[in-house]
Amino acid sequence: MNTLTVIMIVLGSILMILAALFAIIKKDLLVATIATSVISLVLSVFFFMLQAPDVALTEAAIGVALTTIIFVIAIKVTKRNEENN
Amino acid sequence: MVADPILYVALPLITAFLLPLFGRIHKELIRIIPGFLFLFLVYNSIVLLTKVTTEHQPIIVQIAGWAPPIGINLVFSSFSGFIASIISVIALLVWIYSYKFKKIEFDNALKYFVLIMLITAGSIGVVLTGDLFNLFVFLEIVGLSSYPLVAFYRGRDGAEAAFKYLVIGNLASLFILIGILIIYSQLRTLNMADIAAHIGTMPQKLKVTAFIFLFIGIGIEAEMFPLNTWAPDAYSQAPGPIGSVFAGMTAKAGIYAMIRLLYTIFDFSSSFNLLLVMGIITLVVSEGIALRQSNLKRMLAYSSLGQMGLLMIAFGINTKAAVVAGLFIIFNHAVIKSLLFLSGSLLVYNSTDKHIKYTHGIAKKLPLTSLLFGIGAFAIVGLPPFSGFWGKLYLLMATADANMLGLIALILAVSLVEIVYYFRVVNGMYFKKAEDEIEIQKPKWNAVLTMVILALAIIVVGVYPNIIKDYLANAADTILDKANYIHTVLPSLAIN
Amino acid sequence: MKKVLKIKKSITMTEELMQQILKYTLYGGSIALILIGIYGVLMKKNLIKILISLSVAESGLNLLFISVGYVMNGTAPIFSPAVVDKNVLMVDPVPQALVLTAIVIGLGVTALGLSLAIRLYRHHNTTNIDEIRNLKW
Amino acid sequence: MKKFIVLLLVATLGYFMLDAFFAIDFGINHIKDLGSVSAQYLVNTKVLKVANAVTSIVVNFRGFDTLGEVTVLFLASTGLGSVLFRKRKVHTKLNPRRTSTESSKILTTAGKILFPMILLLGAYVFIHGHLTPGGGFQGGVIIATGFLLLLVTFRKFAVNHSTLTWTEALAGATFAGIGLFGLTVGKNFLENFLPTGTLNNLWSGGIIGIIYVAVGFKVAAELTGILDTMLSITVDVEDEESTEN
Repeated sequence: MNTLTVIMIVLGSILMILAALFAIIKKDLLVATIATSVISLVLSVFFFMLQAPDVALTEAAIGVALTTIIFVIAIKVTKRNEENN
Repeated sequence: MVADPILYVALPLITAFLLPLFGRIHKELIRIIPGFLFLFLVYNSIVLLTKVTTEHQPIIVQIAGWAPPIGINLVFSSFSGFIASIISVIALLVWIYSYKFKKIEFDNALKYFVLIMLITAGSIGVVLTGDLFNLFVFLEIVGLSSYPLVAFYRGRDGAEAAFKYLVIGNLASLFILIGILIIYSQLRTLNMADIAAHIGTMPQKLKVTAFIFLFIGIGIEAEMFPLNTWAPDAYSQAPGPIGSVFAGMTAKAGIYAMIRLLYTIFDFSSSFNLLLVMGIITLVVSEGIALRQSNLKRMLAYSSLGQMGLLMIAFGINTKAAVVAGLFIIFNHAVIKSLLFLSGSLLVYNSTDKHIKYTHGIAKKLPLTSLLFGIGAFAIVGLPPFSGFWGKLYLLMATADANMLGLIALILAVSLVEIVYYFRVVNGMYFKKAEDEIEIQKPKWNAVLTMVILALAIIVVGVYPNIIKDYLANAADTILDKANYIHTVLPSLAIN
Repeated sequence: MKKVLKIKKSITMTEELMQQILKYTLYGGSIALILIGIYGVLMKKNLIKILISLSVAESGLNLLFISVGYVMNGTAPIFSPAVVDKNVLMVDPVPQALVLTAIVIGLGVTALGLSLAIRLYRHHNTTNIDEIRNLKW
Repeated sequence: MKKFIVLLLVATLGYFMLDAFFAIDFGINHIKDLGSVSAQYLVNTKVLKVANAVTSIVVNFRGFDTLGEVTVLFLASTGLGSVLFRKRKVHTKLNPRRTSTESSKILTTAGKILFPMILLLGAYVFIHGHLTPGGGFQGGVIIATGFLLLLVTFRKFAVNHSTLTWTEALAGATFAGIGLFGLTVGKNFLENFLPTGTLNNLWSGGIIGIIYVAVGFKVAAELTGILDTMLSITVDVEDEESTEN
């Protein structure tokens, strides 16, 4: 663990929280889905830095790719925008 | 033939995986093979229960051959074995009841039986496992097989109820995982006995936080108020037999996990009072709502939640007599509620909104089903010749022993409420004239067989309560004796 | 690259400082994710948005697990030929195995939830729970 | 009003969680004590001749969890089919995806080249699960993404459901069956009964490698099934209403 890694983790955390807020606030579901995949991407890098390569691989394959894909398919057959009432 | 606790989980899983292939060989196999499986599970229960009662020693299974703190273990004690046996018997009865589902075609029948097998395996897994994370995995199996079952029929609000259940169930698993993580961060172990032995070394703050998270998470599964809003929808939207699956299996798994949490894992004395208070609230609120229901299935669902409240009260009192009463109520709830759900769903079979008015005057058209529903109703209220009476009597006696006189009055008052709404239905069935003409569904022989078996069990246990009471006293000892549990699972551990 | 090395040399942190910074960033960040997710689940009206919030909360929980299992300066728990005979410090492998399980279970739940959302959309032509609400929520 | 209550609830939850977790030490070496469970795992991983400790935990020490995990995926795919379709064949015919035009030349060529490579990568990941990071789950997911590539690129490509069912059933039964076979030779469920070989060799770890390959096949088949089911959803098909009991 060196200084550079620590700085990257701090910056990554900020990015991750911003992406999470973005995912909750944005009305466009497709954008929200992409934001969750950004969270997964950051997490995947984190897991690698925290010496968990197995989990990093799983998160990259499942969190970044598959979950995003099934969300996109579901949004495609339903509505793209979250409507207000 | 062999009998082993591991077969409770391993066999349903392997059968469920292979069932699609059996379906390709012959279509009828998908109905028959689950029956053989459940029959074997009942046989397994009988053999293992006899073994446990004669040897007075729980059976410990070490999975993958590693001794408990390292590997996952299963514990078949007279307590967990009792609940596992109830679950397998209910599974067999549900199979008999749904064997002749003519309305659903091959593809759906296949999925239905796969889901029933896996929900059985999951519930028994929750009950038998000795590992906290493994408990979470089995709770997820129970959850993921319940959601499609709730949404099994179209044209109703099944999908909505299932979605609601999924979201709440997922929050529950989130809370359980946070609790597990806090415990793991301090004790670095996941085995329940190991945790129980070392829980005293945890800092008080972390212990309380972990307990709260686990209590909320498992409270959702055990249908505790106010976390049980999913339950009435799930019960009333699911196909008829699934109501008895929920009452007889998943609710039992939930209350089992709650008992383990309070009696084995944690060592707070105030946690029992918390459970007692939650139980009282659950009981009063659920029975109050049940009184106002016009939908028969929802009424049964709320009444079932009330029974769960009664169970929480019994286990919250925390004396031996109360625990015995609680175990008796577990038995009653599984058997009587199954009978009520099965016969009740036949009474309102063809109506869309399941309104109680459709049961008016139905006793003339469906005499046997009405009689069986009546037996169930009298039993759950707690009238003498049936088993429900003894459950309530033991609970009242235990309450009196614990000097909680207010609680006695409360339980009696709630029983009065139960009498009112059940008698309203039974009275309508026998003495009111039918308002709307609605097509009557005659029960098939297999449905009748299931219900008659359940009714016989209610009457036999009601007349001779001692046939299970001695056994339950034995099981209550295993719940209360925490040191013995730790010692049997971890013989090498020195208990301080 | 040279510049990076220069920065690295100019701000070298002590071990304790790094440990503290990592602790508060990782624990705080993942708890923030969990809270944002739970807030979304409770507040949002859109079926798919609720599932998105759940997956955000799950991601936070996974990070929390791995953080708890981390050991400063430990290596990945793999006995590759290079480290097999040496006595190296390794991170805790158990949380990693648990997270592996949790991620896969999360995928299953998400897929099932989305299929329910799609079916509700087909019945009611909306994904807003206020407009679906036949049952009492 | 609701927003206020929810915010209050989340804030309380946040307070409790932060309070608890900031009291937990970060990064200290808790595996020092040889008696601790994690230390035992690391020691016994070497005994099993498995290089990757996570794999040995996932497949052997806590293999029961993994069996449950595979079941969860199986349930997800079964549940998806049960929730979404009543009559699968009717829906497939009406699917607009199958009738639309071919993809561009670039996409199809790239797909043809990439698909075998993705398959190879996935197979490599799950065959070497006990040696390098990765394993059945990761490899299975990679293979499923390969099939996803085919599904979106070649619009006429249809997954053979019969093959999927067979793979799913046999792979799952292999996992549980290996476990049960242990019982017949006098060992425990899921206990290793094969010779363990030498560390860092492809043929090492006894049944662990075999189980992870089975898991890989199962996960790949399950996820391909889920993706195929979700891709063949159509919006405009009406559900038949029924009021069965």
